[in-house]
Amino acid sequence: MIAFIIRRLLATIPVMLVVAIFVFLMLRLTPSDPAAIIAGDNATAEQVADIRNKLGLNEPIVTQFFIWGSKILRGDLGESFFFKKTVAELISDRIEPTLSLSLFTILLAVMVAVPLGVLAAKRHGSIVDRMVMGFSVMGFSVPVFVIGYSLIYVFASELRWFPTTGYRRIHDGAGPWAYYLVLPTLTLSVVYIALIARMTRTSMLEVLSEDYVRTARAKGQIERKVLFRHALRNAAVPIVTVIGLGIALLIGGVVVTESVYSIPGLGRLTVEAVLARDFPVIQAVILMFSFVYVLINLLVDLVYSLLDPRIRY
Amino acid sequence: MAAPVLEVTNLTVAIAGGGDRANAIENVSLTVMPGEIVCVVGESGSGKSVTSQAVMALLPKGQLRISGGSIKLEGDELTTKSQPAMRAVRGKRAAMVFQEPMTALNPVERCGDQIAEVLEIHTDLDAKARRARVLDVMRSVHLPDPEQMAEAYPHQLSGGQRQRVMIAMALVLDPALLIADEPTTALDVTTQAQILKLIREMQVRRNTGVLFITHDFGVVSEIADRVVVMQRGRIVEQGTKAEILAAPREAYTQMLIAAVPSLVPPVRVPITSQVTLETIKLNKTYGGRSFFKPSGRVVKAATDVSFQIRRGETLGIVGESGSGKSTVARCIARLVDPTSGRIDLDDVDIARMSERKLRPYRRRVQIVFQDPYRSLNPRRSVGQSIIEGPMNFGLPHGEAIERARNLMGLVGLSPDALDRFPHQFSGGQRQRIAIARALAMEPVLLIGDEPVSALDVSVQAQVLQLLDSVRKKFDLAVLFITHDLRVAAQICDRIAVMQRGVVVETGPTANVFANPQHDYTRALFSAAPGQGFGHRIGAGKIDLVPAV
Amino acid sequence: MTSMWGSIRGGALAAGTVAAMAAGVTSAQAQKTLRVVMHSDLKIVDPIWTTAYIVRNHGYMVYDTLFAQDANGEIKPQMADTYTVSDDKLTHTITLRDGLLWHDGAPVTAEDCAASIKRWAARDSVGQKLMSFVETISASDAKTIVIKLKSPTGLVLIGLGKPSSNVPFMMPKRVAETDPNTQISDFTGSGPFVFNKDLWKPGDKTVYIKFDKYKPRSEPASGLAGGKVVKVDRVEWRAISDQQQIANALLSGEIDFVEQPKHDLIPLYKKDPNIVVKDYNPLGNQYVFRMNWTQKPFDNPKVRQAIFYAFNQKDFLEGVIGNPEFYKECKAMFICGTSLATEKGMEDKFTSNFAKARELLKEGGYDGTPIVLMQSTDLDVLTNLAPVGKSLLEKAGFKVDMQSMDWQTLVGRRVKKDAPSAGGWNAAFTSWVAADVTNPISAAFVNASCEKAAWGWPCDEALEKLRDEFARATEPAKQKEIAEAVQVRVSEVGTHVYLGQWYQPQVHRNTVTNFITAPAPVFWNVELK
Amino acid sequence: MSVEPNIAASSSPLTAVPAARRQQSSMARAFRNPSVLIGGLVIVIMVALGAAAPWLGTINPTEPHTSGRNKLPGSEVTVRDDDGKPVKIAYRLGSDNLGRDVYSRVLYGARISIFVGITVAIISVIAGMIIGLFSGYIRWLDPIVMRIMDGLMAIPAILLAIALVSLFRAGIGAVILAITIPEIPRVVRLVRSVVLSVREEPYVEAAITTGTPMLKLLWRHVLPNTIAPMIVQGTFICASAILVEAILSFLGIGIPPETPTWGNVMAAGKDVFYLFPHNIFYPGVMLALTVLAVNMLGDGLRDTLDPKLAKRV
Repeated sequence: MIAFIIRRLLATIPVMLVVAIFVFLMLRLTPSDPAAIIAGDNATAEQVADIRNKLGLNEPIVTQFFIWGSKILRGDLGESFFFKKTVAELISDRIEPTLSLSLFTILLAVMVAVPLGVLAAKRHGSIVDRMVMGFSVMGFSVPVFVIGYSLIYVFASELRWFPTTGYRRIHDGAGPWAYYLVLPTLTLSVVYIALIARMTRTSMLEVLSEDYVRTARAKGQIERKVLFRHALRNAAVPIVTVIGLGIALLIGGVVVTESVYSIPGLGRLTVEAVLARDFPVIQAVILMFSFVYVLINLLVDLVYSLLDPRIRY
Repeated sequence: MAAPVLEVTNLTVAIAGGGDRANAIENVSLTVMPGEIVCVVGESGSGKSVTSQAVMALLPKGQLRISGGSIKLEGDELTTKSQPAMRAVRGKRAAMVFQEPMTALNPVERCGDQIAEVLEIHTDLDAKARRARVLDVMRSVHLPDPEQMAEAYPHQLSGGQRQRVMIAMALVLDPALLIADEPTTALDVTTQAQILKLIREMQVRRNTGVLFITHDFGVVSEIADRVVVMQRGRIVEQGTKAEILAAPREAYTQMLIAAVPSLVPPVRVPITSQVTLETIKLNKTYGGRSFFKPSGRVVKAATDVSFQIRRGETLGIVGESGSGKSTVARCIARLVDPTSGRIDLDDVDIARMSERKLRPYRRRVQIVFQDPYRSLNPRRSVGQSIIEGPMNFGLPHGEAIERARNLMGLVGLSPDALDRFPHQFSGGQRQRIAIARALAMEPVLLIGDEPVSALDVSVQAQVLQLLDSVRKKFDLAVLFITHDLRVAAQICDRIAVMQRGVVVETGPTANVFANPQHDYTRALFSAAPGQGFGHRIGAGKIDLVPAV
Repeated sequence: MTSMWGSIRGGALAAGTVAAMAAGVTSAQAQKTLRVVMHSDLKIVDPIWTTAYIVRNHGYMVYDTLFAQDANGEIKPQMADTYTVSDDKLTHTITLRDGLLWHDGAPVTAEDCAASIKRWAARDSVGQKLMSFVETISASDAKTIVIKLKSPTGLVLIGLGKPSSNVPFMMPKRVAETDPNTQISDFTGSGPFVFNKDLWKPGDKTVYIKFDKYKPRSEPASGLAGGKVVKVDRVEWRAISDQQQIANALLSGEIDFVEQPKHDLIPLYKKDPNIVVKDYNPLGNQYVFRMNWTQKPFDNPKVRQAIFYAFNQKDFLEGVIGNPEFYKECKAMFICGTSLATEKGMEDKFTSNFAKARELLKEGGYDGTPIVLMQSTDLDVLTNLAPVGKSLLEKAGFKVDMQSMDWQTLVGRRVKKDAPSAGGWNAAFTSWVAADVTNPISAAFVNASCEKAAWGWPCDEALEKLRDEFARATEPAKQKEIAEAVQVRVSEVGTHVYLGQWYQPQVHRNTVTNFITAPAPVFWNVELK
Repeated sequence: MSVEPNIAASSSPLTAVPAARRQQSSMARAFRNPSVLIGGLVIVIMVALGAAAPWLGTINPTEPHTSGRNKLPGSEVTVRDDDGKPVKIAYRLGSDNLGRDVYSRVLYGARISIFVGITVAIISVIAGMIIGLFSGYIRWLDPIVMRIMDGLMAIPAILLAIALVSLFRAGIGAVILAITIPEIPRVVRLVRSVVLSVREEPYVEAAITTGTPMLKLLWRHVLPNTIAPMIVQGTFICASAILVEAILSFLGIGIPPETPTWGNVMAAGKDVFYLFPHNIFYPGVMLALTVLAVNMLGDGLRDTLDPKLAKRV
């Protein structure tokens, strides 16, 4: 197992290398010039050139890449072009809200979606199934921000049950922290409930036609246990896959949700960094998200082996 | 006379929404007495499995439903029982063993727990008592080291062991009726023999009534007390084993029995023509490390395989699953690249040739695959499939069509059928088309990779005869891969027996069958069910019938 | 867990929960915190290095100035105790007040201030002009700053009392000696608030703590001048970018004050009796259309002049601001309501006289090549200018290629002198705080010094000569006369086209009182109930 | 495992129906599926609305009317045309903050949104298909291509899109490119998995032994198997592209705001949502309906064309 983890971690190297090269080239080959932006409104051409020099943007691209790469390898993410802070500081400031929101969302989504999916599969073709599937397609189809605004309109603005915007850090108290996350979590989880419920249903339907489910019935097992003891565990691998995928996809929704609710998380940091052409921040954030994606994949693989004894590493 | 365990009367199962026919089975009546094994035998689509599922009330919901008749288990009517009431019957009074032990066992649960589950459902035993009963029943089905086996997951067991677990699970509560649905079909012949013996033993010891579903007359002759023959959802004929096998009354039964090849090979003249194919120390290993896949385990699929095939000769490679026989065939067809060794085709070594250089030689080796449903591109007409090869080698379209028409006639199909698509043909017809496609290339070597294994026994005989006749007509060298000793006995001039990638014995078919040298060969032959049963192919009872 | 849910449910029942909860948090700390949403997030913290208004506002929190403009537009001493000018008008002497301290406890010295003036002058346009008159700036003792001039100028006070970007903020010498082209990394000031670097979370909030040892002047606060008495413990700038969300937060009491509410939302605010809508910056702002002199077709004065005829101010003001309460058409370049305001040279312009514009285009030889008009899409008060402009330009016979981009891209692109097809540009809109453009020196767009001029690079010797004269003029009447000449010259050569004044009201909850009317939002004197 | 013999012996009468028969009539059956019918119908209506926009009583959707800003639905204003003559404008669905007619913008918006969706779907499917076919078939190419695809997949799609759009000049081309690039690796993986399974099919091996050259082989025997999953995948990509386009516009980094797209109409209206909800409501409904329809179409097609696809998200 340990050997597997080490091997998998090693296997992330080429993936991360591709990510690094791609992101680096993408930033360097675009027409935008951070130096001009940094130099400000009334800067002269010499000032811009000077800043370019200081940022190392005049070096050949390959040199720039290696300088950056070797710093990354030493754990140095560099310093933001704009904020007078290191990238590591910026990220660590922003990580808590994003993590909280993502965690809440995944928890809620799994807790709601898996039972829904099982129910739909059990009542395949019934009105319940149709409703779950209908909700699921709707969940995919309504943009996150429309859901967000609707929720704010109803629950924050009209009913005044929840705050409209903002975020409270957990060390200011778990109560406010959770309270402020209710609406964003609901907003973001709709699409994941849709995704996971749908996958649960599909996977369950497939498993329910398997021979061992027939065997279980042939033993005289009651239907509930057939569903949960035999079917769900076997159906779990694709469900876990989609949850893992969901976590990876979450960041897209997080960007929008954080904008709608003014949550100072990584999603907004990225958008701001992109708008400001803050190369070190963009590179670091994208690299970090990619690494998280790879790690989640690894984690998902490990969970597979817990769920399915046939999978051994 | 004791009361029957199972009494099925005029059972009819309707297919929802119709289909080819309104009912999956119609007016089926049969009985199983205590301590009796009743074999239900029939080809695919005969309704034999539906009968067994109906008894257990396990018919697929919404697709099939009982529309008439009665099923009585120990005098207790089942068709009117609710599902909860049926749950009390299933597993306790009637149990079932399925065909595929890998998929019939829950892959994520330990074997012991799966057996114990039956006890959990139907008894009040505590965990300890359950455990004792589980080990007990596991011991009784001769599972080695039951303590360890109980902790194992299904995938850690061999196919035979898994089927023993299934049987243990079925028998743990001593049901009155055991339904075995093709329980040995997925197993190798040596394992099959052991399982059949086990079922016999358990059944005798516990006086269980067994309803045994099978398509294999060898198995029937081995195990049955009475035989029920089914065709297209109806019972054709039933009687004692002796009556049915020795003196079938109905033409269909007669045909079925006649189509079973004999295990006794006919006498064949040794062939001494020139050597078409010679393999020398052919090796194929799979896996191994690479940069992207650092964990590869090395599997030796074929080791030092050497043999010759002469013009007009059929060499059979027999062996159980995993013996490497298909790997050898695929190496020779260059569908996989051999790891080392020579493949001399008319004295040219094609083993390591690049794809470009190989191209002219491709046409000389053609292959017919096992699965008739997958060996033709479903989106292309039969004609397009046949002419593709010749046209690849420059034959003009018109001539290629002409050749295809001739070949269609030769394989017993109407030349006008060239425009049709594969789905419009039956399995046997598709194998004929596949043979025509191979012949269109004018090969010198024809490889048959289990070409009749997926076919019903009646069709199988026809295809075998066709293969034999084209061998003669075109003076082909034929490499015939099979796991079926009966088929091998009838069609091969010489056979090579493979075990775990190694050829353990080669020789003229008659010699090998009569006087096997290697231990494995002997074990293999003695395991074949129904030793004395069967007929010679081409013994005159069946003719090639143009089927279109 | 139980208590958490309990509190949420309980809160859900009571109206105005959020305010209650927030109040709970603050009262626990027994502090008065003013929660503010500024027009943007604070990312850069060097007010000398950038002209960004948010950084200027940050500067007013953290730093102090030698002089400051009061409510009547007059320059008053702030850190300065006394200010004397020698009879030959060449030696200016400033002494510092007693008891001024840096946030780290060290006393403010004249050396600190001299270094700060030099750094500011290296970046600021007025400062640069001023430095062309200056011989030396030095500290004669710990409290006395001496500025020696080569020739007399009125720019010393105009510069040191400059109310808006760049404001000559005073910094400790060690900070002020930072290269003007590099951002500072030490944020010690002597202003009424201390910048808490640890609590600064770009994208979330910026926190200022009251500086207990600040010595305010004794006179009452007036404009940016007077006593900077801090009456709250803490000011938090919250970063919320979405105007709808800002509105929600203010209405529900999560925040107290909004610097730049969207004009379209003012009716929403006005409906709520707890909200005060008021403009604390009476001069307002001025919209500007800037042409690129270095590229066809705006290298031709006729074509530039055509714009004055094609445009009318109302369409722009109405298109962006909408509510006439918050805009004013004004043909005076140096802002209506100031001493230099005049309509001279502009009488027949801003009338959307398309026929006249077409005629001028023809004379100017415009060949129909589309002009690249840059539109910034992420600044509310600018976004709508370009579509309106495009519509008017097309009616005047221009072909327009409107290219949309975010503000940062626009800022990056507008300094490029390349051909429009190669990543350059022809025209763009922007807005100035009126206080920045009230005279020909500080109005950066009147600078016509070719290469050295601001983006657009107008090049006109006559104009430069006028500006020079203005810098030397010390009499108001003379200054007015020169300013009129400048405006007439601009109407002829077309350095830029100004599009009227608009006002940015602030909104706050009625618990906030005594907010100061000034060209920049400042948070001393504010009381929080 | 020992499954060699008796493939056909898995003996329910229903499974005996040859797989190929289903394939032949699948297109015809697809059009009888209610999801396909309803989804298709809505899409046809949307396309028709977009195409017929000029004849449906619309006015120039980009022309500002500064005196008609932020009008509620049903308002009428009088503006002056180029020659100074008064003209009446009826804002059926209200106007935005530049006095542009929301009704016209929403109808014209259908054009852009659907165009973006379909274009992204076609480009990513075709590009993914070509890469996937060769990657799946040519063994030495596969690991290289897949590492690159893994790297691309690891970058969160929406961040990649945000970065690409804002770094290049904003425009419809950049948006399409930015949405397409993250979709390609997903298509490649799908195609590749189909290729890997199809290349094991005996009829493909038969074609190899009859000497069929690679390109012909891919074209004749492999490619057709990817068509059904690609049509299904294409519809899902189309739906997600329409959503992502709206999200990008919403974040203010999409197609230039002047261009009438549903996302742009919503972005223009999001700040005044409370006072003038029509800005979000009408385009939001149109967007959700369209995406819903495309998703329903995809679901229906998948159920009829490629039931196995449900497993892969």
